[in-house]
Amino acid sequence: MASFISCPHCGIRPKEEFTVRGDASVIRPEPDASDEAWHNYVHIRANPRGRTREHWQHVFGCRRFLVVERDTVTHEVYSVTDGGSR
Amino acid sequence: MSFQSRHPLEGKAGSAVRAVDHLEIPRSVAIATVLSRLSDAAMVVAGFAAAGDLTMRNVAPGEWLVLSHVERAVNLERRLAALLADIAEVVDQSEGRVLLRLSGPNARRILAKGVAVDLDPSVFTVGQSANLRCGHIAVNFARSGENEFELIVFRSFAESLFEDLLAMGREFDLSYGFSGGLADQG
Amino acid sequence: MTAYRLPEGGLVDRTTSLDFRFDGTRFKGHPGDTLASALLANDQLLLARSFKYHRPRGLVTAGVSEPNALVSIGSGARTDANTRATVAELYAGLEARSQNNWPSLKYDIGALNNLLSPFLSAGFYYKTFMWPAAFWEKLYEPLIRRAAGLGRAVLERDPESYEKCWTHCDLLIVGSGPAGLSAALTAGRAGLRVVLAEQDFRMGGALLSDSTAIDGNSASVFAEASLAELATLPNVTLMPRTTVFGWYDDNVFGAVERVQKHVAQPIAKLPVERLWRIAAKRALLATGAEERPLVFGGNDRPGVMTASAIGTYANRFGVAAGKSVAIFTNGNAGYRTAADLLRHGVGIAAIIDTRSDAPAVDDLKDVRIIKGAGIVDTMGGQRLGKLVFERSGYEEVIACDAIGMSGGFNPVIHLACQRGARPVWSSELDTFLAPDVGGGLSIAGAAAGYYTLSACLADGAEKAATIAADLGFAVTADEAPAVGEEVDPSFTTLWYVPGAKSKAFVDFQNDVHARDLGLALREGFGHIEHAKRYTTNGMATDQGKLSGVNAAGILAGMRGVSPAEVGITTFRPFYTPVSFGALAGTARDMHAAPKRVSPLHGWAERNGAVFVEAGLWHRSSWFPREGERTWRQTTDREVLNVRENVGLCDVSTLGKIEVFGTDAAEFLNRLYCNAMAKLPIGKARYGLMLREDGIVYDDGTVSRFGENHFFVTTTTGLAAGVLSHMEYCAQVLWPDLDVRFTSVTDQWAQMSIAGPKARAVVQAMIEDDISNVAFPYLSVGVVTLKGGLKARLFRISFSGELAYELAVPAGYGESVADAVIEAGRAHGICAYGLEALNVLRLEKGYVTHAEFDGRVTPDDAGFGRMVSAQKPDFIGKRLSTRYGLTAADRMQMVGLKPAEKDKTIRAGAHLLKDGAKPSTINDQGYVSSACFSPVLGHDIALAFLKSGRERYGERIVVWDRLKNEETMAEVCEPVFVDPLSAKLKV
Amino acid sequence: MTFAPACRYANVRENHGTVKGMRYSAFALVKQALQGNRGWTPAWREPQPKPHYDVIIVGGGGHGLATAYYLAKEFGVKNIAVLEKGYLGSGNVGRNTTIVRSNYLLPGNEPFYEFSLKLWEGLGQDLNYNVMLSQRGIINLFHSDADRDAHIRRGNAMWMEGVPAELLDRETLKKMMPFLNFDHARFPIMGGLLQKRAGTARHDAVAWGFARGADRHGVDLIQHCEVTGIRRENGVVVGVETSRGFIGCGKLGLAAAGNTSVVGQMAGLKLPIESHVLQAFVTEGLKPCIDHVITYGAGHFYISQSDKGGLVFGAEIDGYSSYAQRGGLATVEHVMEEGVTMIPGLSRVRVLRSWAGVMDMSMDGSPIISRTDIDNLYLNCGWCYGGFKATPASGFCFAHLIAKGETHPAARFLRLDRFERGYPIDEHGAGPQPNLH
Repeated sequence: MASFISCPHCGIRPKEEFTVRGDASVIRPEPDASDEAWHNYVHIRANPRGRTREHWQHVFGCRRFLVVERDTVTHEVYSVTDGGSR
Repeated sequence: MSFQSRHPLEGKAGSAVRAVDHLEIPRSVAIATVLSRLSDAAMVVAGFAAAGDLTMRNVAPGEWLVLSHVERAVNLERRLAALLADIAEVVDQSEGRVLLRLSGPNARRILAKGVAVDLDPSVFTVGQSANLRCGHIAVNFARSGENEFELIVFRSFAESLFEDLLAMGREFDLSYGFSGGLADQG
Repeated sequence: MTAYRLPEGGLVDRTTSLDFRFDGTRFKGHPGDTLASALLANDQLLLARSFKYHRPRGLVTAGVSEPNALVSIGSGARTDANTRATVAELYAGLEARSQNNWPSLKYDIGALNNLLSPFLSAGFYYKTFMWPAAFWEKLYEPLIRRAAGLGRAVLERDPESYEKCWTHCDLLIVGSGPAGLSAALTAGRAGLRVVLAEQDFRMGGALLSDSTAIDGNSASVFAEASLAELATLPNVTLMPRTTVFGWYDDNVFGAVERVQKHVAQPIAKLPVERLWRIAAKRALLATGAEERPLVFGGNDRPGVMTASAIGTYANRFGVAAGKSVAIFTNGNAGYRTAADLLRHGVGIAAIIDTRSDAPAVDDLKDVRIIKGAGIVDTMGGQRLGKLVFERSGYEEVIACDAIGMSGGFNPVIHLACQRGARPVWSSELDTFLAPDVGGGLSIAGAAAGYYTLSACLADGAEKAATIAADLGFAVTADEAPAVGEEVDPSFTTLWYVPGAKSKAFVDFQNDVHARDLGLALREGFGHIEHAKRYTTNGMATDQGKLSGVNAAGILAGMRGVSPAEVGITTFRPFYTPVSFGALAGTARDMHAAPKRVSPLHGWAERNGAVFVEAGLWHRSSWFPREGERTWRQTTDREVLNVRENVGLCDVSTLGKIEVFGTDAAEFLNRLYCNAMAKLPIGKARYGLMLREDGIVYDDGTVSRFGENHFFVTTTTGLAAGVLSHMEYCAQVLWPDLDVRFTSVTDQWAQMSIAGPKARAVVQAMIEDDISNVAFPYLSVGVVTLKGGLKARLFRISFSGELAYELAVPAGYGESVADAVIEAGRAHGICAYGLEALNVLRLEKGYVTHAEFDGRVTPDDAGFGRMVSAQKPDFIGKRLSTRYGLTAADRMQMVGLKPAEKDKTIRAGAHLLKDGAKPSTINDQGYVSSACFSPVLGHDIALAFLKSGRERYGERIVVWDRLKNEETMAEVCEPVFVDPLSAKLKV
Repeated sequence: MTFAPACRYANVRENHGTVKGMRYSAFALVKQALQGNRGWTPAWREPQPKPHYDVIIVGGGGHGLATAYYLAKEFGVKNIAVLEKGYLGSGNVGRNTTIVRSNYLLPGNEPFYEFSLKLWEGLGQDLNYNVMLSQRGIINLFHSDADRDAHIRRGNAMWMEGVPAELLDRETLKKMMPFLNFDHARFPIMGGLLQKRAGTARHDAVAWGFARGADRHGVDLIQHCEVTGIRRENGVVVGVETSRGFIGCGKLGLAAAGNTSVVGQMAGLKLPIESHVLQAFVTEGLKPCIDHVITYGAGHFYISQSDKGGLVFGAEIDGYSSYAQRGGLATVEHVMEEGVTMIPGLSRVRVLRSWAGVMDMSMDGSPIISRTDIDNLYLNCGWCYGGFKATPASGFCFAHLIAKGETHPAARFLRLDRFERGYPIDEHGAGPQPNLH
């Protein structure tokens, strides 16, 4: 992982100001979705070798959940966006 | 009955001699959190501007810390609530936050021991503020002058941050002491 | 003057003498010396014993790659073990001791291992010590362990301090030799923020020991002038004694500055070491190159060094490595060392050149030069006396007391290859170079394979200019300094000198010799990583700085392939070893983590509290009074007093969150598993929060102060976690909900006033009517304390008694708490702490995280009916219906009472059916919490028991094998006091 | 002078492909020593892959090699290959902190790890290879009442399985380990839980011992052979595409921890796994000073001293998914902070090297040894940071499953479908968020 994350609200900050919540590509299913959809949402992860999207919260800064798109091999960060602005 | 507010660093005697690098503990600062919908943020900022005399610290989208060094907490809360009625919530944090002011020629070097952001004045400018991490502790951090910085910390962490800052400043014989009058009487 | 100190020359201050000791013997050196140069000057060549064979060892290098000369410096708690004498800056009073020998460095019993070496071949321990099996633990392993390690760690509390710092720059230059200095000049003059880090105490790198002239002066004069100019530039920071040890993502470099490792008495206000995290837009490695040792028979005898080390000792420190020095070389660089020594008046025994076609050298006419030859053995006891060389089948012995090995060069590419980039083989330079690692980091000078001084100076300037231009700085071209006659650095690689008559070492410290590598290959460990792990080559404290490339070359030769195919083992941090202290900084002992202090801390102190760590918080645990000798006595008294009178407990540490918004009710309804939407204004409700997998996450109370204004509390331990979870839900899951919240944990001092007389005490404090009618159970509201202070009052209870939680702005907490105690004095009020709180809640069957341990469902804990079936959605709803989470044989919370009143039940004990044998299959559950109930006069417990709610009345064995206790207990409902909760509602 | 490369080693490669490994004994050692150690034969062959194997194991790390060994030795499977994309033992078995223990809390884990420890105790003899098991004991320190109760619960769970455990009080610990921070600790040490039979083993030797053992039983160990695809016919696995061509198989076992998701995806498996990075460290060699394995209870720090003298210690995972074998400086600092806090005297000890492994973090923090929905495809993954100690039992139970088609009793809870069915084995009670385990 990169040493810094460029928070869209706070600027460039060390990774230690953030905590990671996990895969941002899984979307919480509707309440009446299938059991499998719910199982997949909670337990199954694509875990790609390469580009991935994760939720990181800037806990020491703005406390916003951010979507960090990055590479799991090179640790390069491609983009950081606010996780609430879908 | 009459109740007194006690500063969490009360009892720290202060340095005998004030050094060029100094950590000031203002006794009483009114601080409030202002929360708004993201869509109302611009109106809130306009409201602050209209008030004219408020120090506001941008914390997050739709969230600010508002400071007053002259007003009492209840007054600040009341005034803000009136000013921002219907567009924001105001939460008094005056008792929950502690402000420390570090100044002096070595302030940057002292703070670089705890703060990861680049403190070069061209990068972190006078008047700029941010929530960030100082050592292990979360603070709201602001540059109030070329060589002057303000740190606002959660009350329960105040003693730890204070001790950390003194340790960071030991190399430069950092002095410290309270400023301002006694806290208001509620 | 000491025996081997040259009459003149060098950069040491000969006007001052420094006294120091090695193994108790007093020596003298000068400021500017390293411990190694000073010892060498005093003819103390024997410095250490090797790890495996305890062979006598002296210096091999004059720098960080030193594998042999490891000593302990300092004494007592200030001891630094395994310090390389070659980089230890000499100071007056320095005390050093040799390591890994017994009884003494000179006469070391361990040297017997050397005789046994045929039996101790690489990997021998994997093949033996297995018979008889019992001997391994009793005999073999203790023997192996006793032989472990070199230095001795004192493991006493370190009296020194350490600290950490951040710094930011446009360009970090690592290394202040010719390339680094010229880069710094170029970048500094262009206006970049430059940090120039140098591991040595004196900046200048190879310039300090290079005899080539620059601008007509010595190279060290050029270095001094350059540094003087850099010191005047405000945008340049010079950092001597600073080792950059690691390259991390985003061009963050870890570096350690030895602030006071070179002083006898450190100044208290300064750290001894300082960790720097250097965030650099760009970095330039100007880390130079290591000279390769040659692998030949007897190459470890004290007196055999790299030629460049011998040159450095002479040129920089004014010390002769010997009186009669032989040079063993496969290139031209060795001739320069010979010339330097001659100029210093040191005799050259011979130059032995492995090349038959070595070019003639004019200025060494009087020196015997033997071409096409190789050293096959050395002789001498603890100092070299003779060498044996072989040429065309003939051997000859030459007397000499030092050998300079010059085997070519290996660029120092460690940092560039720490993040996964594999070094690439250069067949042109016969060594490994760093690959292109991207724009953030460039390499200049010898580290990039430019071995001449002029090329290094030019390369440094050029690379810096490119970086400056990239970053948008204008660069003016400076005239390159004029460099005098230079050595052609070319060499003809020789990985291993054939015909060795004794061991030819590759890794000196770990005693890995060439044949070990052959054995590894023969046994199938020919992959470079296998060979390393099997022979331990490159695993010593120098991490293969000298041995890595040679091992690759030797293996390549043995396998009949190019070193490119063999590769080299992985470089990882740290470039050189870094102390725990430097990396830990100030975060140690009581400052290991921040301490959180309750606003009522001072009040608790005044009331005699004993405090306990609860996460980061310090909480009051019990309040002993005179005559009470144990915590139990105190706690029993506090509990009974709450049950009979009234008590005051600090609950300020609970997480407190203010929630606003038109959708606040809906938000909380989705957040908690029980219904929250219809909570009336002015009321509080217990709330249970699940994780998405249906397991209980946290519990707390939800209070409603307005249509769109709620106030929720969390447990102390999960305050931060719950806030984050709420933020996740609000920002990510349901961004369309109009809800906002902020933590006010620190804003409020909160005290629980509990007991039958609580109302009387609280009423005495406040203006508002809090009669049971006006303010019934679970009421909340804003009240006014007498005198006018606004406060919040919650009629909630964690004790089962009539209770109020009074919240006042934090600063007023102590003052108000004092007043409560005063007001309660007539009612017999006492302060009570966490211990009593725990007993009170257990008696009532209330749960904490001892019960909610992250594996428990609401139904397990008896809250099944609280989970809303009506709500379409809440966090955890869907997965809580999984088969395994609803199975009938799940462990359910029950109460336990000992069958005999005086028997103890302890938390952590497990449960067994009466008569059942202990086994994992027979395990029926466990005790989650237990205490002595002063009300009931016996122990009580909460436990989780398989199908527990069907088993009330059953007698069960409480099995605590750790304490060797078995107690018969009765399973009961998990409520011991006031099962109908009558006391809450009066 | 010319340098003739390796003429004296020329015999090395001649019959590398066929020669049968020799037995190690004291006699062999003496004999070889007297003959200049020239007669040692390769520890394993370097065979060419055959077109078809009855069982292929993907992954030549500890677990894959152990699986092959037990398949051949215990379950009589004859025609086995292990495919390794790098060199044998190049994964996490070569970069861990070498701790071996069976001090678990939950019934899903404790019997399995105890089975593993029992296998460890006879492993050197069984393999005829000294894996240097050192049963020096592990002590888990605790720092609060709640922490103590949790350790008592765990200790009693161990005893339920017949595994001895001891509760040590502060005074006992003070005598045993005076170097711990008893006087100025932010989180004071209250006591510890001791498992005497726990300890360490020489990690590389474990890989090599299993490799050599498997080879002696006829297993083909094929290095530098990367699996690039899994071929199915009619839904059934029939073989693997590799960097060295297609290799057919009857059954396919995946033991590619760290890369499980990548390999699993070749067969369309959707897995409850995230790959995380875990760092570990070693100091310069020191004379023996720490006798036990010690874990810090107020953080995540564990330390022991290797037989060579280096203090080997480690951390918690960096916390984000990564396939890069490197971690961040902040974690490094945090580990050292905890180390110095636990043992103040470490302050002046110097750390030599840090490294990082890629961990298969499962959603409940416990491993998976399981059949899959795809016929002939078996899965061994999710070891989190506990894989090393599990090596023998993992191999044994996986071999049992592959050979017999049924789960070994010790691994009966480690099923892949436990998440859907609601039977997580959540040792830390952290829920389905891998970075919290």
